[in-house]
Amino acid sequence: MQRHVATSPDLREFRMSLFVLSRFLRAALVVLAVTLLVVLLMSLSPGSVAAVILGEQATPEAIAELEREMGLDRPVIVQWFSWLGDAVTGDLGTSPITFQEVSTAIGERLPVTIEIAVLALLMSLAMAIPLATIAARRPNSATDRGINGLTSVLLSIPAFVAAPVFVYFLAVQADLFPVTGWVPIEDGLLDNLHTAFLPALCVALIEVAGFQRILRADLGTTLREDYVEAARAKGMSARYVLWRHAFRPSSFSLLTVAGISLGRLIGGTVIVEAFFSLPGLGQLVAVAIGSRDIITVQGVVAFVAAVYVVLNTLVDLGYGFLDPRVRTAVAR
Amino acid sequence: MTAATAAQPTSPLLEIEHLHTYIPTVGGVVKAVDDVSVSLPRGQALGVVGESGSGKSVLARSIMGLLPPKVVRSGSVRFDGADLLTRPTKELEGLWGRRIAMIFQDPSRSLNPVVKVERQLTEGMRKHLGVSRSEARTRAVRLLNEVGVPDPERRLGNYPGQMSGGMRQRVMIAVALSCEPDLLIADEPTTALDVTIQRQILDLLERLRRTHGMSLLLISHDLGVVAGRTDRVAVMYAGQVVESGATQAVFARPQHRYTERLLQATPSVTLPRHSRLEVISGGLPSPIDPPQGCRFAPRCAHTSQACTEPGQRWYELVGDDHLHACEHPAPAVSGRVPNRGVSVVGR
Amino acid sequence: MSAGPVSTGKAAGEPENSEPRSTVPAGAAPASARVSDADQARVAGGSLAQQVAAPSLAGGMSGVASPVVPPLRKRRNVLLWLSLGWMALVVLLAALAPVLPLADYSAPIGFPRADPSGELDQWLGLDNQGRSVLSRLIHGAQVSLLLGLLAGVIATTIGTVLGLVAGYFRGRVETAIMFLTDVLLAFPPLVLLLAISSILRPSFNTLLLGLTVLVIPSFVRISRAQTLNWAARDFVLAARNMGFGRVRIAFREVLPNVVPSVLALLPTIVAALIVAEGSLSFLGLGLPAPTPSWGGMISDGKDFLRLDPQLILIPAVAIFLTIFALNQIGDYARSRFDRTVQD
Amino acid sequence: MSLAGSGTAHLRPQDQRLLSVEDLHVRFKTAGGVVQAVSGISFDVVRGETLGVVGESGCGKSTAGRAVLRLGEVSDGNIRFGDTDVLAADRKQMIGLRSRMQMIFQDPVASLNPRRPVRQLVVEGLTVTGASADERATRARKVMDSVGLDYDRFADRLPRQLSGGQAQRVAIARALAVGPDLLVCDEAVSALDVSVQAQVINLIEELKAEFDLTVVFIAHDLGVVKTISDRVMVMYLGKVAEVGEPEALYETPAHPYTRALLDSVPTPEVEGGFAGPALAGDIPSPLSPPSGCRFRTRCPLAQDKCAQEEPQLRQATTGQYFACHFPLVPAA
Repeated sequence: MQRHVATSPDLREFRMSLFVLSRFLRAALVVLAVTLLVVLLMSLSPGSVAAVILGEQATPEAIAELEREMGLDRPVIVQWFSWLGDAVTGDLGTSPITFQEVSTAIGERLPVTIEIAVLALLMSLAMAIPLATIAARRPNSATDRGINGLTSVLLSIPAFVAAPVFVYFLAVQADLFPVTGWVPIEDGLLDNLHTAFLPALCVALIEVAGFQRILRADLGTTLREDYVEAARAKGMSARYVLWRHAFRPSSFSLLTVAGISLGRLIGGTVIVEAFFSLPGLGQLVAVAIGSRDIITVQGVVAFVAAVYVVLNTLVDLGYGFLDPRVRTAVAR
Repeated sequence: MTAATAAQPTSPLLEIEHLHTYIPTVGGVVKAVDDVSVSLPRGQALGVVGESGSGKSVLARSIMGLLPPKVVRSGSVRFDGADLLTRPTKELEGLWGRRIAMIFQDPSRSLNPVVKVERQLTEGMRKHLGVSRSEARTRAVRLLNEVGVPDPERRLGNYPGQMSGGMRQRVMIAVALSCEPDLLIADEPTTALDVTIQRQILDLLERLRRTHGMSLLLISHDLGVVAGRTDRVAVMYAGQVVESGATQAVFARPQHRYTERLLQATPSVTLPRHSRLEVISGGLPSPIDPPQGCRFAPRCAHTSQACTEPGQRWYELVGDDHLHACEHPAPAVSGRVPNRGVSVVGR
Repeated sequence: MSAGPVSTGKAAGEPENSEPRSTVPAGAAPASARVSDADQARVAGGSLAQQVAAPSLAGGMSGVASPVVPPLRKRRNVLLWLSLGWMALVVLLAALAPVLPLADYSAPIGFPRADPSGELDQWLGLDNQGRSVLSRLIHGAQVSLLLGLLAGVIATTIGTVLGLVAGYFRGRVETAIMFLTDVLLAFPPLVLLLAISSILRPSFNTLLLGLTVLVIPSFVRISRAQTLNWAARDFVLAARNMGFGRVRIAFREVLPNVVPSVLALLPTIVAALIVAEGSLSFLGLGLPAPTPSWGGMISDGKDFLRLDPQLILIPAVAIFLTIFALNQIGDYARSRFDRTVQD
Repeated sequence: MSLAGSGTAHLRPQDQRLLSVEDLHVRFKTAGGVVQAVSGISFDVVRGETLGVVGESGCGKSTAGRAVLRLGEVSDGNIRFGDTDVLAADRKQMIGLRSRMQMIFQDPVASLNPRRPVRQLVVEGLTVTGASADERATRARKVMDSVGLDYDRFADRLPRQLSGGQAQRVAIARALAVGPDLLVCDEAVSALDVSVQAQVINLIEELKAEFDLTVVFIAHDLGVVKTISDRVMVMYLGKVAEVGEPEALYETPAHPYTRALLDSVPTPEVEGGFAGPALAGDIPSPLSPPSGCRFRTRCPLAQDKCAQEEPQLRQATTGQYFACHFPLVPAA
């Protein structure tokens, strides 16, 4: 039943802010639950941080003593609360292995990861959007099927396959890029991009297919809508209709997926960071896991989850602001 | 309708001859429109009635040329003398919206939900008439006023989702009207609307057609909608026209057995309680492999050998400008038809 | 006209109207000519009818023939068959790995990094420890496939039921299930796997657990979305109207409609799982040595990239083809069985 | 007479009624507020008659139909079927009731489970009562025969292999199989083409006589309702506007809304296509229906009284009942 409902602007605004508030509340709850889960997982771990710090020769008494000092003998829930209390003040603890504050470590590593993730996202969108638009213009044509085949190929190249293969062909054989290493952005943007290009490309490829398909499918659906036919019947050119009528309503799912991908990429560049020796978050967590540095792992996972959830919530809300259909539905 | 054409003093605005529209599918070629000839004189309204699958909507799109590339058309569609079938798309785009406008069945789907009314209403004028943004806006307000949308200034800033179905269809009509077209094609313009709103929209179309001197092609499955609002009518069945003529004549003296049956199967508000409706038994023939000869023959009670001979043979009812393709036409006095002159209630 | 012989009233006794028909062969008349007045005749019912030109006789007679349109041919999906063939081959080799006449995957049989030669075991060369690459490739397939399939199937089962329950029963159950799903999704997937396998020590079971947990949310989401879609249809209301209980309706009426869409997602998810397992092995957190795995083979080979790229390229191609084949099968399955794609 | 509703003057003596609904209210909570879908309607159905319910979208006719079968929410009111209080019935009573009250839906294909063959669909209801497979097969043959479907030809078809008319026959057969007393047809012929619609209407008429059914026929097509009903109820925005024998109601409507509806029906029988003037304005939102008489915002005869006082149902000199302060036919 579709009908016009006149709601006062004040009420609409109130409903809107209620909606925004409830989304953020939910996001906060999800992050809380993630941290609890991390603490629980870590408590399952055989052998405690104390044992790691004291080394293999430590006596059980010494370990127990240190555990008590660190508060690790308390129930998990209590540990979680105390960690949480610190975390809200920005204190994610100090690594017992490197003696670095976890928040400082994250701050140092984050720019690298964000750069790779954003670069990869831009690369994949730059490939996916034209491919999707070209394919959608002529559904089921040879071009459409060819593009679909191409993205299927890209979809089948995971980062751990792409990294060594690209390095072999583009760095070792063609010598276009450095094999490994990282030049920070402060030392020159060009040099920085030179080192960032291959790692970003390796994670970008697998995203292209997802983006291309979702936009292609949505464009295909939109182009079959009556309003597209109506716009054509007004004499608007096919190109005009594609960009001015069909593209915007078709881009909402892409936007959502891209937002989620960015969140996922920030926690998912572990492979390329390890392969190309990039000083990013992924490497931090990989090393921390290897050395059983539970405090660091906990901090990074909580941080990445928070970033992911906040990004998702923002995308969700952005959706509402961009799509008048959603906006009216909520504001009613 | 070539015979009728010859009788016209001036050439009709729209003249369709032997139009075929075939749609290739994996299961075979769908003969959606199969040899249709109709014409629409200037300033008149032509109704096309038929049930689903009769090809009436495909006919509308075939006239416009709004079809997927794989669809094949043959025959001719002459609009003001020019054969639209042979024109390149670029040229047609100059015609669409400017000289031929179209409105659709469901106004909630034929307006872009994420584009404000203003742009949807002005983009055609900006393209075809080359008017400035502010000029287009002024015209848009005037148009909305004309089609009876209250508070037009504010409406321009609305998205379609913020309006009722009836209002949306009024906006669609304003869009169609914006460049003063010669021909308006309305494809089931009121099917998605409630009956009181349908009435408003039909009245509006009628008024605008008269004040703007437009020709109207009104497509509907509802005999009543077409009956009151058109000068001529063509009845379609399974991709073909089976009967055509002056609307009054066709409804008063249906000749083709299909038309007759269709009229009799329509429940009317004048029927007595529990009156048994005349039914058309069976279902539509396959659009891919239709029967030879009269396509209605398999469901018809009055058939002979002649009905299955290939092709349609046309007969004219003299004095009525009324054509039909039935070998065994309904007698003029048949069934309930003569009683249909009675008004709904005594007032 | 089911009413029988007495329907139109006049129908039975009405004279045949064929008499007045012109004797002129219909199609012969020029398109706009009328039959002369002499051919007119009075029809019994009182109408005057005359035959006019036949605008529509088939064939070339009326001037415009119906267009000749070739029907669309059903495209044969060559890629799909190749994909199915490849998967069959991989599954067969993996299943038969123990009985194939192959060298032990963990024992050196020659010089490290020996080039490929004619012998079966050395057909793809030897790795950096002198072990048969072919043997490791085939045994590695076993682990990857088994983990991917098992985790996929378990997650499908759990995810479908959770999604069905959330989507059909709504309310608090749904809130709880969707909250858990969101929490799981918020974990960076690889980090979650890394954490699980480092805490619980990598073994077949811990990997299986990690991978299953990883993909359950995807199935919950699709199952719930499908359930919402199907539960809103009238046949569900019709079933309630018949007096069926909610549990029966959920599992007997809704579930069978949900399952095809969920299963259609399975091949794609299995592909993703194989990638995940490969990534873990690549980072050295997969199954402990000497158990071979494709990701591990790439990881082992990366130090010899310059001189012996085949150590990487061979497992890379194997992974690529497998993922590609699974995705092709998944695409086909979705286009064929996922009703929402078609709607 | 209940004051909250629109009156119960039109109800017939208790002992004649098969179904009686008194002061039924249905309210839905939506994001935009509370929708007053049905606001205090009363009606009854006498054994063996057909009650036609007409009105435009949003008038609450379908909501009321579903409420009767307890397929939708009921906020308030009293529904009696035979001597059972439908709203108070427990699970066991409800199962018994369900087989006595059946429903036919608007979209016949959607009302059949797409994964079941016709053979199973038509006897779906018998599995509740635990009929044996043999009984079910015999019954399937019999009901399919009743609705004019050849068992051997249709038994193994799936819903998508049926035309709209055939699917509606299957739905009717399924309802018949459980031996109901009351059949509620919710827009059962609206989605069908005219020729098929006539087949289904005739079928319902035949079956009504053969199986001694009582029918509630909900539709928006005034012609359809006229041909099939013994009593017609016109609804507007959740209220009863007029109710009575079809002849009186169609020929001498007392409520201006009934008049307007009739004048809006396009008909080939009248010059100009319509019998009277058009009705202005849109249907108001059910979120905030007008005070007093709900039709007053569009009524050509409305006066101040209509905004202040809700009209109760009264009998007209022509026999039918209407809820209007300024009727077209004087009250008896």
